[in-house]
Amino acid sequence: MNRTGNRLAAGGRIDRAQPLGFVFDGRELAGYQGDTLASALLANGVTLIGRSFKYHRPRGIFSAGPEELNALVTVGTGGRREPNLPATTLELADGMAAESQNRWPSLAFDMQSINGLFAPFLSAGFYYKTFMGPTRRAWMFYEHFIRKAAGLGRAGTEPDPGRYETRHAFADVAVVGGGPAGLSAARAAAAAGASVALIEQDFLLGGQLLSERPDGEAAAWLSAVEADLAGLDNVTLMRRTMAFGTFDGNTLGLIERRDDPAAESAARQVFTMLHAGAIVFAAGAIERPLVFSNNDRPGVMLASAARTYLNRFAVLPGKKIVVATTNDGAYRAAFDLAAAGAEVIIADQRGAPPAGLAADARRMNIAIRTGSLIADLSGGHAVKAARLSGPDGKLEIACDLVCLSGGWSPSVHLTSHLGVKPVYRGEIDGFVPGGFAAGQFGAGAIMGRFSTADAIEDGHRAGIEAASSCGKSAAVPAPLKLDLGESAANAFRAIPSAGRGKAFVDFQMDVTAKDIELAHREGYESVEHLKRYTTLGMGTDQGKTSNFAALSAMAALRQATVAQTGTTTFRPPYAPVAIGALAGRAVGHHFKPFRRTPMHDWHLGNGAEMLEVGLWMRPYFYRAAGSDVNEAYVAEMRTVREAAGLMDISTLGKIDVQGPDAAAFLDRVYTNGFAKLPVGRARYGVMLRDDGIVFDDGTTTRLSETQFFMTTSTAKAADVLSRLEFLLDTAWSELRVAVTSVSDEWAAMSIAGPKSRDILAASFPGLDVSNEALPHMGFIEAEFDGRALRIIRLSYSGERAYEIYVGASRGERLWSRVIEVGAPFGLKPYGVEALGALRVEKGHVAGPEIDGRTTLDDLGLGRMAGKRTGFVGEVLRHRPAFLSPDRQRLVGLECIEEGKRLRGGAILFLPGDAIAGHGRGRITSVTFSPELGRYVGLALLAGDVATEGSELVAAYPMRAETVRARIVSPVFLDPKGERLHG
Amino acid sequence: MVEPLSLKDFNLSVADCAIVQIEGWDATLAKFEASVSQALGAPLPAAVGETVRHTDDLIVRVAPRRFWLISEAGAKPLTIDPELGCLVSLGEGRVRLRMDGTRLPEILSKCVAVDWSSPAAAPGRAWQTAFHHVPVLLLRTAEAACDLIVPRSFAKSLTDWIADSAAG
Amino acid sequence: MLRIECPCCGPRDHDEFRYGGDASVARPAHDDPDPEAWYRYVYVRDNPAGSHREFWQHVTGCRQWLIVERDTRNHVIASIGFARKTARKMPA
Amino acid sequence: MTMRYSAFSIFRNGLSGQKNWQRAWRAAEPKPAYDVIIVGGGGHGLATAFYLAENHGIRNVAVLEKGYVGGGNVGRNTTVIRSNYLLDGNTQFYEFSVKLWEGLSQALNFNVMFSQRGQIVTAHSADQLDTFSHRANIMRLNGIDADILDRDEVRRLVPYLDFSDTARFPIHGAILQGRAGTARHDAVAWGYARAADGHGVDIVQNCEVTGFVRDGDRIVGVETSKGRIGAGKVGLAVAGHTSVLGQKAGLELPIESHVLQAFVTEPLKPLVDHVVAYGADHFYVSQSDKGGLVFGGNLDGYNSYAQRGNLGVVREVAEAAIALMPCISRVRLLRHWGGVMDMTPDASPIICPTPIDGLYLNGGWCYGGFKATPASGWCFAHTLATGKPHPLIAAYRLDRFRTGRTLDEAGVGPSAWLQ
Ligand SMILES: Cc1cc2nc3c(=O)[nH]c(=O)nc-3n(C[C@H](O)[C@H](O)[C@H](O)COP(=O)(O)OP(=O)(O)OC[C@H]3O[C@@H](n4cnc5c(N)ncnc54)[C@H](O)[C@@H]3O)c2cc1C
Ligand SMILES: NC(=O)c1ccc[n+]([C@@H]2O[C@H](COP(=O)([O-])OP(=O)(O)OC[C@H]3O[C@@H](n4cnc5c(N)ncnc54)[C@H](O)[C@@H]3O)[C@@H](O)[C@H]2O)c1
Ligand SMILES: Cc1cc2nc3c(=O)[nH]c(=O)nc-3n(C[C@H](O)[C@H](O)[C@H](O)COP(=O)(O)O)c2cc1C
Ligand SMILES: [Zn+2]
Repeated sequence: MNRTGNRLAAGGRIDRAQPLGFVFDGRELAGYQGDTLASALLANGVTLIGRSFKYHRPRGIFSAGPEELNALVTVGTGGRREPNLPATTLELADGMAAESQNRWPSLAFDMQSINGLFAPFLSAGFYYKTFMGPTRRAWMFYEHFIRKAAGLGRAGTEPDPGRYETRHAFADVAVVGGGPAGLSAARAAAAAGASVALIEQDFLLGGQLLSERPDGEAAAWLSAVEADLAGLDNVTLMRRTMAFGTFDGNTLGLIERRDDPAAESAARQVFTMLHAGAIVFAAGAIERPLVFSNNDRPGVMLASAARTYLNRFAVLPGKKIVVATTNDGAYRAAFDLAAAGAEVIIADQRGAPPAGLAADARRMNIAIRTGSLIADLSGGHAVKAARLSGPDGKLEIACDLVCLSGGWSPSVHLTSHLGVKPVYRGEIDGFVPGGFAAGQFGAGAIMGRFSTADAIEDGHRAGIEAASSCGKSAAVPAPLKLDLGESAANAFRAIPSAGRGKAFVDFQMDVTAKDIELAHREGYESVEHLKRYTTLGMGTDQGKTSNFAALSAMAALRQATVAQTGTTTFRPPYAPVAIGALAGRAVGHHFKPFRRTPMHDWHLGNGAEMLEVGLWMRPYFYRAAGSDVNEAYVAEMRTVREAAGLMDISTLGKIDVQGPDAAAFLDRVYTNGFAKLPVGRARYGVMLRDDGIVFDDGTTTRLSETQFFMTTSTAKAADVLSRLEFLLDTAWSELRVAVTSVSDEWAAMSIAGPKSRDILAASFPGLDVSNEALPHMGFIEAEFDGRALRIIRLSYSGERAYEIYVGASRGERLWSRVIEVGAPFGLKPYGVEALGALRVEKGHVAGPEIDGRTTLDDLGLGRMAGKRTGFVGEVLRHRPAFLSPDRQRLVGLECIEEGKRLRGGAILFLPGDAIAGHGRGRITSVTFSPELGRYVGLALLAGDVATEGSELVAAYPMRAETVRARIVSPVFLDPKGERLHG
Repeated sequence: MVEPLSLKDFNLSVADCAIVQIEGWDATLAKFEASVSQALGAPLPAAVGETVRHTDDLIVRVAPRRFWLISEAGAKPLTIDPELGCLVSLGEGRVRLRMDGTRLPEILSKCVAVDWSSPAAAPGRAWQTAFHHVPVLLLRTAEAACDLIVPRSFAKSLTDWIADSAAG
Repeated sequence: MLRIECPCCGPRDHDEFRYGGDASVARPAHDDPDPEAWYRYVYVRDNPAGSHREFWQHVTGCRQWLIVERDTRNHVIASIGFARKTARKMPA
Repeated sequence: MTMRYSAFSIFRNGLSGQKNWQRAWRAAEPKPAYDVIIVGGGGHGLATAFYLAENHGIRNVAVLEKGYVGGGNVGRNTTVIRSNYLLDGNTQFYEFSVKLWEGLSQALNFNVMFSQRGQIVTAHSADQLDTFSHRANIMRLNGIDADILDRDEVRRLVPYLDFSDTARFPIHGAILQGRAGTARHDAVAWGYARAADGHGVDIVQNCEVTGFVRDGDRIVGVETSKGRIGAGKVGLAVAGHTSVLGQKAGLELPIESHVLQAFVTEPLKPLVDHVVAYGADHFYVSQSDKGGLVFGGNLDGYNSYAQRGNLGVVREVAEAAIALMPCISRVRLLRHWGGVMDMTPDASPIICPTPIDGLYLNGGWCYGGFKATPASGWCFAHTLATGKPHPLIAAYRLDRFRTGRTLDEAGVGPSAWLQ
């Protein structure tokens, strides 16, 4: 290990006592606790890490943070496979196995690097101009290959065994960023009495201070403040936690990486929705590279990153180093690298660096070439030499590392997510937040306060303001001071150099300076067009390092200022987030938790095949009745028609309607009247939407002068209740009515069939259920096992039937009792498929007919409203379209072709019609009728051809079927309803 | 149907609970409240989210004109003059999940958006909210204890969720 | 998340609420026979880019229907109150 | 005369260092007046301008765009193109649009990358498959390709979906439209802009229409951020902002603006080869040629012009995504954004002359207007040129809400987005 000795013997924030083994592209390597994958690779002298998106150019490690755009790797296999991870943000773990991406057959030798040869033709947007022939479908052919070439990593295709967690958190003050600004903001806000959450994506606090020498004053300041904060119980330090987005209501989306391979069961990532009283954004700034020929060679790195590797990770990333800069900041990197034993030369684009720096450089015998820039780099898999050009001519310098600093860009991302455009500030030649919503503040480098001393005092101020904005303003002691004497000078605009090779602006998307010129030439000159035409800033890093250089290049081409061209739009997430983390716990059976009726376990225990209906689990059919649904439902129908069946209808929506004005209220919400409904009687009712379309139907029973018991369809229960509350709260508040959902309160079952009354009598020996005591649409109340019992004589199936309601806690007990008592009478349970079939035989409409487009008259229920007025939907149900003669209306159909059947979804035509277009109507519901021995169905059919007795053709192209059918009354059996009464 | 749960630093037990909901009409609310508090022999909570404990009843104001009488010992007979308001019992349709232990706040934070440290969630307060879109009522009973009253049809699904949250 | 401060339950995420649309359209009397009035109530919307009075119901809380005044350009909420018009002020 | 795009032109310009390409369209400044002004440089506005010139020889036309061309919904949508509509009036219109898509790259000499990879909508119960069959029957009867797949056939096409026995909503089957697919959204805007410009149409960017110029009760021009511009006819194609301009014109509209979000993941090697939509919840996905999984879900559910959404929908979409395709769990979300949707009460569009003389309306496209772009432009151009609605848009009248002739594919009623 350490075969190239890039790792220094001492220093850094790594734990040499804890060596870790890891694998990169099959090579076994070693690092230490405290390394990132990137620092460990550099320590091992691995510089070639990946291939670029378009030209497959060799690429190395470019940065030391989430702005990384070259060193992307894939970690894990099978369901754990995770592509496109920046090596710079991966905390090294023992046994970690990483692979390079976007290369074949190998990283060192990649076939597609020949794309480079065609580069002259693969300019930005070239694909918009070709691949259009020879045939119209030609694109489908080219696309196949283009898709293969595009993309970076390969995703797994297996389910992810990892677990994720979602949680809610609250804090007075959330501080984003654990650098000097964030730390002092947190400290101040906490001292002011606020509860504080400090959010830092790194596994260490400190931000840029981590790039300072670990033995210096910065380190001392850091450990003092950190200890300070750790001691406060109103401060939560959230390390490894990225704030990925700012949302309304001062809500931050956070993702915490736990990735603890030891604990499979524990969540590997936690998604926190943090509701903050105030937010301090102290996200810092990101260094910019420089644009010149072949600036993408492995071995090219941001100056601040080189310094981070040296001081934080004790890795000296190069021996002969060229530092190219436009500002003072990079000198600090140069000095530290030189002090660590590297041979360093500085190319400063500025005419003259500050005298102080120049003197220091001389003392450390670091040569400075002023007014100079890098014209070109040589080297393939690793940089070999840099060609400098400047006033004192050209100079070729052999080197193994090139450090770039083109200034700094404040990390305004999170401050822009709510739609606030960043604004340009000349003195830092960069964009800062364009303002803050109430309760939001910024501090430190994000505001252009680039020196540590400024960052600290700025954070202090922001912390105090944030705390007081949520009413916490205890006296706050002065901040701990730290002055590293950096100058904040940043205003010198980097000059791109025109060399022969490619000069990259966006390294990952392979967007070059020439591409920007081309975009401008072709009129894609808005920065948003530039982005979309060249794909600039559209990679995994979202242009964190590249956007500014591109904007300024476009500004120059347009002879506009950067302030005028502006930035592209910042969107969440700040850095990519695993979709699994966003779903959190709501996966598997926790995705849409389902509802169980009180009899659920009985159904499972008695061979029910279950079906989910609007989150409810309902018996579809019982296997005892048949091996498959088609066999079973017919058998179950027979049981109901010949003896009796028991059905779990607990899922019906149930609403308690009470008050002196309850009857008047129902008169307004139902198309038919309820005021005259006698106490102890039930009535079928239909509700319309305001637009006159049928909304829902159900029965309502009058329990007393002022109390009604309403049922709704299972699907519409919630909507109906909400609608009733809406009317009472917003329109009819003068009505003294209360509506309450009692859907969960009652277990409900329907017993139907000729034997139903006998079984009822046997089940409740004490009750008089005679026709006189309990006629059709009658109601009686009693008790069962100490719980309320309601029996309403209602029929959906057309047989004599009763709905039995009992307190939910006694549902299963009563159900078992009735089943047991009923057995000798031939009682059997039946499921929703049979229920649906029974209602079709009886001509009752349901979901397929009440499809949100049909009116009362369409469903043949117009008489329910009669001449009534004043109910919801009454006026608009008379709109012209609803009255036109060809309006589709409900009819019954019977199949008149031997050995054939009707099908729901068949399209209806007149015998003469061409079988094309939309037809005259459609079949909505069908069933085989054991009683009639043939298929019968309900249909919606144009009124002008819906004459009973006439013939139709039902076409079902998906099965190449046409069937002859006859129009009949939708009520297929017992039209007089003798079975219901008596 | 729903199993209790007992872990280190977290316990969950399941109980039915008798709930009677009473509601008064707008115009006569004061009269309604007076008559109810007389009938109960206790004052009514003044604001939504406040509760009043009276013998083994807990009176919770769940909406401006709406109260829940939650009692350990089964619902008491209570009649309301229809001219003033109405009454409906809801206990059959709800299940009470009784939870305590030092891990409670952490586990709850994975279930509901309740700010455990806010005065509105202090012991003795009631908090209606959503548990993965399901309406629930949280009664903070002590520093590290609460009752969560959930719809019966969802009780199993939600306790599964809690159990998984407690697992890690 | 929109944070809607329910007058009786306190600030909550908007997914505890059900949206009810434009609150500035006045619902005709239940027995108003004028089709034009109903057409306008059901269909015609100002849909302003700016301040918008709208209904929200706190479905997983107190179930009250509220009127929220919100700027549709930036989601900033200016005011919140109960939709129900009552003589007395309601206990929060 | 605009330079033709072809493999050859690319080769030639490659050799000459890309120096000779021309602007895709001129940077036009507004003339004092035009025969027709189209407000809105989105897909529909630009397509309308192109077909006005191409089909009707009307070339004295300006498209006024307040921002940059294609910066609206055409540039931010999930690009699903299909013609699997149920209702008479919709079915034929959208199929006509797909037919135009099939020749669009050639018609515009701009590769819009129309990729007919097929759309699969999963069904999760026998009943749901029946309703899909009804739809498929209508499609077949109208000469549109449609297939019903059983579980195994779905599995063969998209094996990475959840076919395990722990699937929350087991896959029962699916409906497939093979000719459905996706297109490169930006290219659609740029291609129409370039082709219209080639016919002499002025495309004016950064030109916001702020009001209308009237002569009596006739509209004869527009006020803009670049001054007053006269017009024989004005066509509105401003999507999410239809109400804002409708107000200024005194037009009462049944439209609400709502935000719909879209999502894209990091670039991946090919994984999703079709458009796949989840029949059990709000989620659909396709893979862009660049490699990102592009997906979406439901509206955020409240009026908004903010072009951005909130966390609630982000979570719901992620949950549904994993329920349908568990392997997406470790794929990482790169970016999510929003667009402003002009929602009508029946979720169908409005294209017609308006009660106001000289003013024509193209709007109410909701979340389905990208697929409609060519047909909408074609028919709106016809309407502007002749003053009479094109037969294919006869159903998309503004007065249908008064008469009750609405086209409500989903049957959810006037406030779809409230459910
Ligand atoms: C997230 C999302 C996903 C979608 N997914 C799909 C899909 O998969 N399939 C599909 O078919 N459809 C989809 N849509 C819908 C589709 O994008 C739109 O219906 C369609 O693009 C609207 O037509 P347009 O292109 O003309 O609109 P836009 O592109 O929005 O054009 C309107 C233009 O008008 C401009 N404008 C507005 N006001 C003014 C003014 N005062 N003056 C000047 N100019 C003005 C705007 O700046 C804008 O550029 C989606 C939409 C969104 C937001
Ligand atoms: N010219 C220069 O040399 C120069 C320029 C800029 C900054 N600096 C240095 O930077 C420091 C400025 O202090 P500061 O605190 O403002 O910035 P900082 O960079 O020190 O700290 C910002 C912190 O925020 C974290 N962060 C950023 N985005 C995040 C997110 N979305 N979620 C979670 N964490 C996130 C970063 O990991 C970092 O730790 C000073 O030390 C200064 O010397 C120097
Ligand atoms: C089909 C499609 C694919 C996209 N792919 C990417 C992508 O690969 N990378 C990226 O950064 N953005 C991608 N975007 C999103 C755009 O960057 C941008 O967010 C979107 O067009 C909305 O514009 P705005 O964010 O500037 O408002 C894509 C957008 C669409 C519609
Ligand atoms: Zn509330």
